[in-house]
Amino acid sequence: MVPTMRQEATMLLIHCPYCDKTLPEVEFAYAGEAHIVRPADPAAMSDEAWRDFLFIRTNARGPHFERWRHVHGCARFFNAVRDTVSDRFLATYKAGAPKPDLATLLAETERAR
Amino acid sequence: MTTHADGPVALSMADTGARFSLRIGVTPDDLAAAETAFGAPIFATIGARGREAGRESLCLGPDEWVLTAPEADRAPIATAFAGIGAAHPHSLVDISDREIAIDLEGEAVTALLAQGIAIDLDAFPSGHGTRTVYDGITVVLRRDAAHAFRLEAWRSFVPHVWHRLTEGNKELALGI
Amino acid sequence: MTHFSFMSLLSGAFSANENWRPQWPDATPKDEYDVVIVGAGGHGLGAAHYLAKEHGITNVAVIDKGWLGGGNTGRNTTIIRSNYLYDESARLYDHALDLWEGLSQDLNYNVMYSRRGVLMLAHTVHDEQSFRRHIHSNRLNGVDNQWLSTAEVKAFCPPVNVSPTARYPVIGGALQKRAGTARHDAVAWGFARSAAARGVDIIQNCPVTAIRRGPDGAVLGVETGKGFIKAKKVAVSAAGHTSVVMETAGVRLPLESYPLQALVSEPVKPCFPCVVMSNTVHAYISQSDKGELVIGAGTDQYTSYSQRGGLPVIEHTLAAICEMFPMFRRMRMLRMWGGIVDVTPDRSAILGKTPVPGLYVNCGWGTGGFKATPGAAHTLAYTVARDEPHPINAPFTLERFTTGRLIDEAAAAAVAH
Amino acid sequence: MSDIAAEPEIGLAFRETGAPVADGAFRVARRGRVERTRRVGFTFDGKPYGALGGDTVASALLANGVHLMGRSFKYHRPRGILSAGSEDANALIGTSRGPGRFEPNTRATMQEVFDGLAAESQNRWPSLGFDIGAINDAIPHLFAAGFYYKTFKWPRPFWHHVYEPVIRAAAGLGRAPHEADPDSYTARYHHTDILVVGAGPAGLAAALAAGRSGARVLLVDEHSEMGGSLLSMPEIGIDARGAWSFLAETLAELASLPNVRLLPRTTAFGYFHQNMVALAERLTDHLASPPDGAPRERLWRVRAREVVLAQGAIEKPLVFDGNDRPAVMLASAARTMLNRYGVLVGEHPAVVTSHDSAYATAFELADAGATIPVIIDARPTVEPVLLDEAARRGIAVATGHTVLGTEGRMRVSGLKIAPVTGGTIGAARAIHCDAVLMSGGWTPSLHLFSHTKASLVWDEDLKTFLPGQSPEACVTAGGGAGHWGIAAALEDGARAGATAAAKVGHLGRVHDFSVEGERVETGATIAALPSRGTRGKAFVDHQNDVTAKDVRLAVREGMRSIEHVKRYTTTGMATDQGKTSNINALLIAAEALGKSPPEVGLTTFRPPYTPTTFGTFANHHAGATFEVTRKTPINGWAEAQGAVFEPVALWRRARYFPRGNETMREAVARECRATREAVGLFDASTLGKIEVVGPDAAEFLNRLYTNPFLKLAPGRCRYGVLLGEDGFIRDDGVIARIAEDRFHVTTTTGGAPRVLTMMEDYLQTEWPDLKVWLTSTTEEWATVALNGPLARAVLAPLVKGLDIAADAFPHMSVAECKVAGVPVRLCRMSFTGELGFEVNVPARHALAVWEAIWTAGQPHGITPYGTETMHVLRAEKGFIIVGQETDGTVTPDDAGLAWAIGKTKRDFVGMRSLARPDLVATGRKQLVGLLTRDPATVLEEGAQLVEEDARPPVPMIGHVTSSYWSETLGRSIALALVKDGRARIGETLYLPMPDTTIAAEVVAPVFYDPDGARFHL
Ligand SMILES: Cc1cc2nc3c(=O)[nH]c(=O)nc-3n(C[C@H](O)[C@H](O)[C@H](O)COP(=O)(O)OP(=O)(O)OC[C@H]3O[C@@H](n4cnc5c(N)ncnc54)[C@H](O)[C@@H]3O)c2cc1C
Ligand SMILES: NC(=O)c1ccc[n+]([C@@H]2O[C@H](COP(=O)([O-])OP(=O)(O)OC[C@H]3O[C@@H](n4cnc5c(N)ncnc54)[C@H](O)[C@@H]3O)[C@@H](O)[C@H]2O)c1
Ligand SMILES: Cc1cc2nc3c(=O)[nH]c(=O)nc-3n(C[C@H](O)[C@H](O)[C@H](O)COP(=O)(O)O)c2cc1C
Ligand SMILES: [Zn+2]
Repeated sequence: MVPTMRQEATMLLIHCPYCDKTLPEVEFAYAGEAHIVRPADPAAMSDEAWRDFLFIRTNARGPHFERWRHVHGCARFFNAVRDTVSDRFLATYKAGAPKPDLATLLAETERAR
Repeated sequence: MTTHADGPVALSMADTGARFSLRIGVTPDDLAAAETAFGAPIFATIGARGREAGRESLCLGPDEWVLTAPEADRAPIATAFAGIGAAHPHSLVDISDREIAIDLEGEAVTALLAQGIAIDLDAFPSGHGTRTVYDGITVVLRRDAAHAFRLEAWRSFVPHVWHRLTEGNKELALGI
Repeated sequence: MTHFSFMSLLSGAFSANENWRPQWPDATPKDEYDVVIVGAGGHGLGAAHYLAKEHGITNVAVIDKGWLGGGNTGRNTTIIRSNYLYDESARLYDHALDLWEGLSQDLNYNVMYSRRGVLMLAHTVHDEQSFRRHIHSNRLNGVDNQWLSTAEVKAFCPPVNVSPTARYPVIGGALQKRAGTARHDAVAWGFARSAAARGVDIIQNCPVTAIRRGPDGAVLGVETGKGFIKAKKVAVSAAGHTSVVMETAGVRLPLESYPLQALVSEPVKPCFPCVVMSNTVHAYISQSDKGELVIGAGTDQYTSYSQRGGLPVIEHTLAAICEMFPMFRRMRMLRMWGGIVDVTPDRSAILGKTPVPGLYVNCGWGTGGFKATPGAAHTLAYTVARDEPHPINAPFTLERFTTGRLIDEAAAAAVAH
Repeated sequence: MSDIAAEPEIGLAFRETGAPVADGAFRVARRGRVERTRRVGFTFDGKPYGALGGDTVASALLANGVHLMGRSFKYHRPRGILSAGSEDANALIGTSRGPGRFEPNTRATMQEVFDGLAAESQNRWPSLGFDIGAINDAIPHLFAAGFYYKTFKWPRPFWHHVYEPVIRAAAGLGRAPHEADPDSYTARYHHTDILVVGAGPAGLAAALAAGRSGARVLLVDEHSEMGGSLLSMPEIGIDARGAWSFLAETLAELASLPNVRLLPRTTAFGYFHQNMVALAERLTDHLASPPDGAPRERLWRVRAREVVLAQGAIEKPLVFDGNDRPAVMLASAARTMLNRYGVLVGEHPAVVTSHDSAYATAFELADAGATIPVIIDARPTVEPVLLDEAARRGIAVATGHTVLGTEGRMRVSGLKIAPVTGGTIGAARAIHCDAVLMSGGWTPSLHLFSHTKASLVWDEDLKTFLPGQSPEACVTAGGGAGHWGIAAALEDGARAGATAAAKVGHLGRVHDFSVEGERVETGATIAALPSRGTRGKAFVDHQNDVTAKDVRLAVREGMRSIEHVKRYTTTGMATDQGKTSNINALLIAAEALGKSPPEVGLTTFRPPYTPTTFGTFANHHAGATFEVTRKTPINGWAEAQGAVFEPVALWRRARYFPRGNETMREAVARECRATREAVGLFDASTLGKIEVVGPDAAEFLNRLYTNPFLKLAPGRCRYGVLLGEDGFIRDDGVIARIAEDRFHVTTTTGGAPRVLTMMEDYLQTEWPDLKVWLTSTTEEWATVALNGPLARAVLAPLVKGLDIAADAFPHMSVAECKVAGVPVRLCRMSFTGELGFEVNVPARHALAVWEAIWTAGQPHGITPYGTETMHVLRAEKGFIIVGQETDGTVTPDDAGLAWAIGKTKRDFVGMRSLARPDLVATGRKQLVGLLTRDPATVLEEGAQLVEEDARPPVPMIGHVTSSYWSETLGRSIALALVKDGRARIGETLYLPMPDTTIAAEVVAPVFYDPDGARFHL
């Protein structure tokens, strides 16, 4: 969506749910907030509702549901939960899989520490 | 065939035969049909390679394989896949000319590749393959033996990759 | 307030600098203010200054979760220019530029506005077309901007590599002579000192945790780390954190927060006469008055509130710098850091009223809001004081994302910052 | 050695300039690790000096009695070394080794001497000994922290013309290099189980424990030699042998382990996410003649499963008036000079301390022949053993004393000290000395640890910060964790190494070291030594000339956050990033604020640990490999024909093919003529190509593009417009239906990756149910475009398996056939308005087919043309170029492409946005043609249009997107986006230029062959 901003990577390790491997971020591309479904009938939508679909984003400070693509690997888009304060991934899961429950996820991450 | 030996790693531009990109659903049925059409095993595990009679499949993604075969097999393979198309929808695209392969061999090969590849090559088993990045460029990497790799990149990126590899090889030769 | 001048410095020197007073007192929050401004960056502090100075509204608090000026104001590469394409943007940034030029005197604080010229390099035919479009538009808007040939580029900024065999040869450039840089910290401090002297409370280390609204939907005040503070009007100027603050008022914004990194070299004697930006090669550079080369990168690829920064962005940026200035390869990086910038879909700011009565917002400056600081602050103060748009900030509404009346400088120009 | 002069160069006889001279007079026999038999010559400020192998510039100069090495930043005060390591704040020099190889601000304490090295002092004019800038030093109160914010505001123009240039010229340290750097830099990725940073006792023990366990270990140290503090402590015994034997054996063992790698001269400079640690290895800066082609530095991007940070501790200076004169240095620096380099830093060094560790230095220097006039200890009482040992050596110890000031200009010559009782300063007395060794205790080195956003914990006993929690898998060991002393460091390091090994699945065993000759050392932490009066300067940050008073002034002026104090005073912002000063600044600020140090806290640590060259970051990405240059298979041919190229995205494309001395305009005119009248040959290989295959291929394209695709018949092509979901044009291209389930989609050159990504995104996330797959074939096919009335005549003889006659193979057809014996995908289409064919050839055969067509075209006057001619020809036809006529704010209707929107479509990407209020409002800019009143005037692209001929500021109603000399029409033409443009056709508009105003008539955007008859020839 933002062709003029150079998109650069830090050096996270990301688990690809398709490859089932944890790999360096250089193989991946960020793809924006997850679980924003394109409306089935855009024509029926109000200008406001369409604006929300186009532009309004959660921009969460903390766990963020977002999409990534293993663009230089298996090429699949997948979903992730990443804490935008620490940049740590709490989970990655296949596209189409249900949104994981955040409370459960956080508890699991806490336990894993 | 271009070869280069300014350093500890032997580099050569490999002869390219036929190469296809195969995309097909992952039902056992579809895969079995594809295997029959291709005439070599097609595994559903990303990174796995199936080989038989000079033909090889490498699984790059959940529904993606790159198939390689001798040049002479190009047309027969295309025909065989055309035959299963109606029952097993798929995409077979000839990409024989899209990529150029570079073979690398020598004890220092992982050191050379590590100048541009971010993954842990020590942890990359022989007999596997993967798509990854070399110096920002998408490549397909195969390991054939402890000290032998093949790297494929899109045609127009190859001069850059080749240049980097030959320069890197010279650097390794200096031993610093 | 002590008037700052050479004489005050002299008298300070005679007292061995024992007689200086705090530039802004440490305020304890009152129960209620006419206006609460969230975020003590240049924009928030500036709005307080203009509210007090031009609208006589002094019962104002500026509240920051950390130390004033510690946000993007304190971590940006300080490029100031106004040669934007669209009429709306050109008017806003040029208004700011007018204010920049007299800011040291207005604030009685030397913000070191350095009118050294901003030179944007063109490397492709497309760059040239786009730059010329800007130049013509700027001229007709009364904004200075001129085309330089490759030889003129070299003459204006001798370190530039103009070799025709470069990977991206320089084919010319657009120069805004009136543009330049300013001392980032001094901007925050100067506004803070001036606002405080006029009675504004500056409350640091006090996070605003929520905006409270009444049953009629209008703003009641803010919840903070130091308790509830009543306010008739609340203006949010929290840059990268704006969505988080506005969400508490039930206002969702078209914003995404990205890290943006910058770095400085070791200080050296003057070697770089202006600001150079290259969008094709992706880097921008100037030399500060202390001697460091100040270098900026592009945004990181994913949203984040971590200011930690990463290596690949810096590698790329410095490769670009070394490509444009091959003599700098032996220079050394002294420090790198990041800031969190809030980016709108059209990369232009949102400035003015919100659907919530009494709530105002100033955000979405993305990678380029430092240059707007006095202009944005000045017009925001107007809007807050009168509850109506200023003619200059009027186009920068939230509604444009509904109607599609976007002000897409980035798409039009392929130039950020 | 007799009396030591205050001036630097003592009577050294040297031979002719440039030749190595004898090593200096201050070299002590049988001390140090320098190579006694390897003599090395270098110059400093043009004077030749002798040195020994293993010397640094600092140790070599000191060996020659030279203490004055530089000038400070603000006050231009004379300075010598402060420390012996990378944290040194004072002795910054310029070094050079030939053209283009100059660099500023190098630490003399880290730069190894080699034959031919030329070093120079910095920030002084005209000379190091006599520096005009030192005038600042005389009026310090005027130049107190933040002074420039308060003045230089009037008269207004003076700022720009007078004040600012003066301030700038005064600032900066060394001079910047001004020639291109001829060296190369390299980089690599590295994966390891355990990375150990620092090869002092802690790091060595850690590496040993981990290495013996079999784990992959990488041990790095920034010094040329590994050993850390062991290099300065030969007297210690470890495991029943001398420290240096232990070191040699340990290094030998580590080197012998195949799973262990040692990197000296390598600085870990940044600790990034998930244990990615960046290292800078200096490969050749210490060599007199580096091997040909050897890179200068290497960036290592190390990914470690566990990291052991064994960076040690940095000694803290004491803050007292005049604590910056040359030869006032950290006690540990003197100890290192003596033990590592065999150099005595003074004959009469006085010691000022609040920590026991300085005593060891005093004793060792005394044992090496120096006379210690006094040890001044700020503490009221000291361990009796230390007093006894001092007494045994005849050294007086003045406990409970402070230093009121120092004497000497170019080198310290004396101290004024006084007793302090109950906070009261007693009578002063003078001490003569030729060096001052100070120690305020030790600060754990927690920089890298802090890069991880880790927490630090204040230790009230040690009065220092210790490592707390880190989000990364790392542990700090040794001095960095507050374990002072060799025994403690070894033990802690071994434990850390073994634990790290265990974490990565190896059995790490802890070795118990036995250490002899070490005493327990303690100390007191003092913010600044008690002082009297206000005249002197007690430096906190030596490099940025920040004094204790500056810090207090900042607090007085309301800078209550340590971050404000830092920025207002610039303390900690110099090239050493406050390694020796941050903690003192904090202590002084805390005192002034009446807060405890942890309440105030430290400023943020940021990479790099020490300044790191731009070259290291840029590494391979320089010159030809700065960024990939993509070339088509025809590139070489075009080059041979003398084509002029232009960069387009990563590609380079032939722009035009000049003949002889033709200008671009002449060449383009000729190419245009040839194409319109005969036949032109164009390399369109860079166009993006995507093969869309599967039973739902048509449905997929129908959803994406504005145009209808369901009914496009196999063998036919259609122009397609792709929008973003916001309704603005993103890309366009011709889409050919090869078969029922197979499309050949083309995109713009620059848009290719973006379009494929967008397609994959919709396919994978929105419509995963569609049975269709995408494959990029951009590089599978090279595309040879043949345009012009004679195109068929050229091509037909080469074609096999297809009738390309006008009716048999009409405009917008596609078919597979053979051209010149090569199987190709042949399209009949045209971007020029002429009869056109695009031959898609498998890339390996591209050049052969190109040449075959070239040869076949000779009798027909075939002419190669480039992108510029292509642009002109398409503009004559009013075809848009995405990115030129569009800019991300243009809808299909704006661009005159409303016809390309499928009228019956319910939805496609971006359709809903087209109905937004502003997109249907009047007054939008629409694509039109412009004809200048004077046909010879070619408008400037980007020129703005106004309604009336008036002076600026004037409202603008549009701009010129494309403008050319049309050879075909014998006049200029232009395309423009103009408000309500289509309704203005026939109107005259104006283009105000700087010197004139140009009038132009608005016309329809198609200038040539509006009916398209020539397509169908
Ligand atoms: C690396 C970098 C380089 C840049 N380069 C340039 C450039 O060259 N030119 C240019 O024009 N612009 C540049 N910018 C952009 C520019 O810095 C910003 O647009 C501008 O400084 C924003 O000012 P501000 O006052 O709005 O925000 P800030 O200075 O960020 O102030 C916002 C304040 O809000 C506070 N805050 C946030 N949340 C809360 C809360 N809940 N409660 C209380 N307080 C809160 C923050 O602590 C902060 O102090 C750059 C930015 C970065 C990061
Ligand atoms: N005498 C005292 O009371 C006292 C107090 C504090 C510390 N110490 C000293 O501290 C030592 C503790 O040993 P240790 O092993 O922890 O420290 P050390 O100082 O012996 O070794 C640390 C090593 O780390 C290297 N290093 C630091 N940062 C680096 C980086 N970023 N990249 C690469 N290398 C880097 C240094 O060059 C040094 O060689 C003891 O030997 C002791 O002498 C003594
Ligand atoms: C224009 C500019 C110049 C700077 N110059 C220096 C400098 O000379 N030395 C330094 O240590 N930091 C310098 N910094 C960086 C700051 O120290 C600091 O990193 C930055 O303000 C971000 O804050 P943080 O690192 O504390 O998060 C500079 C920052 C800016 C914006
Ligand atoms: Zn994957």
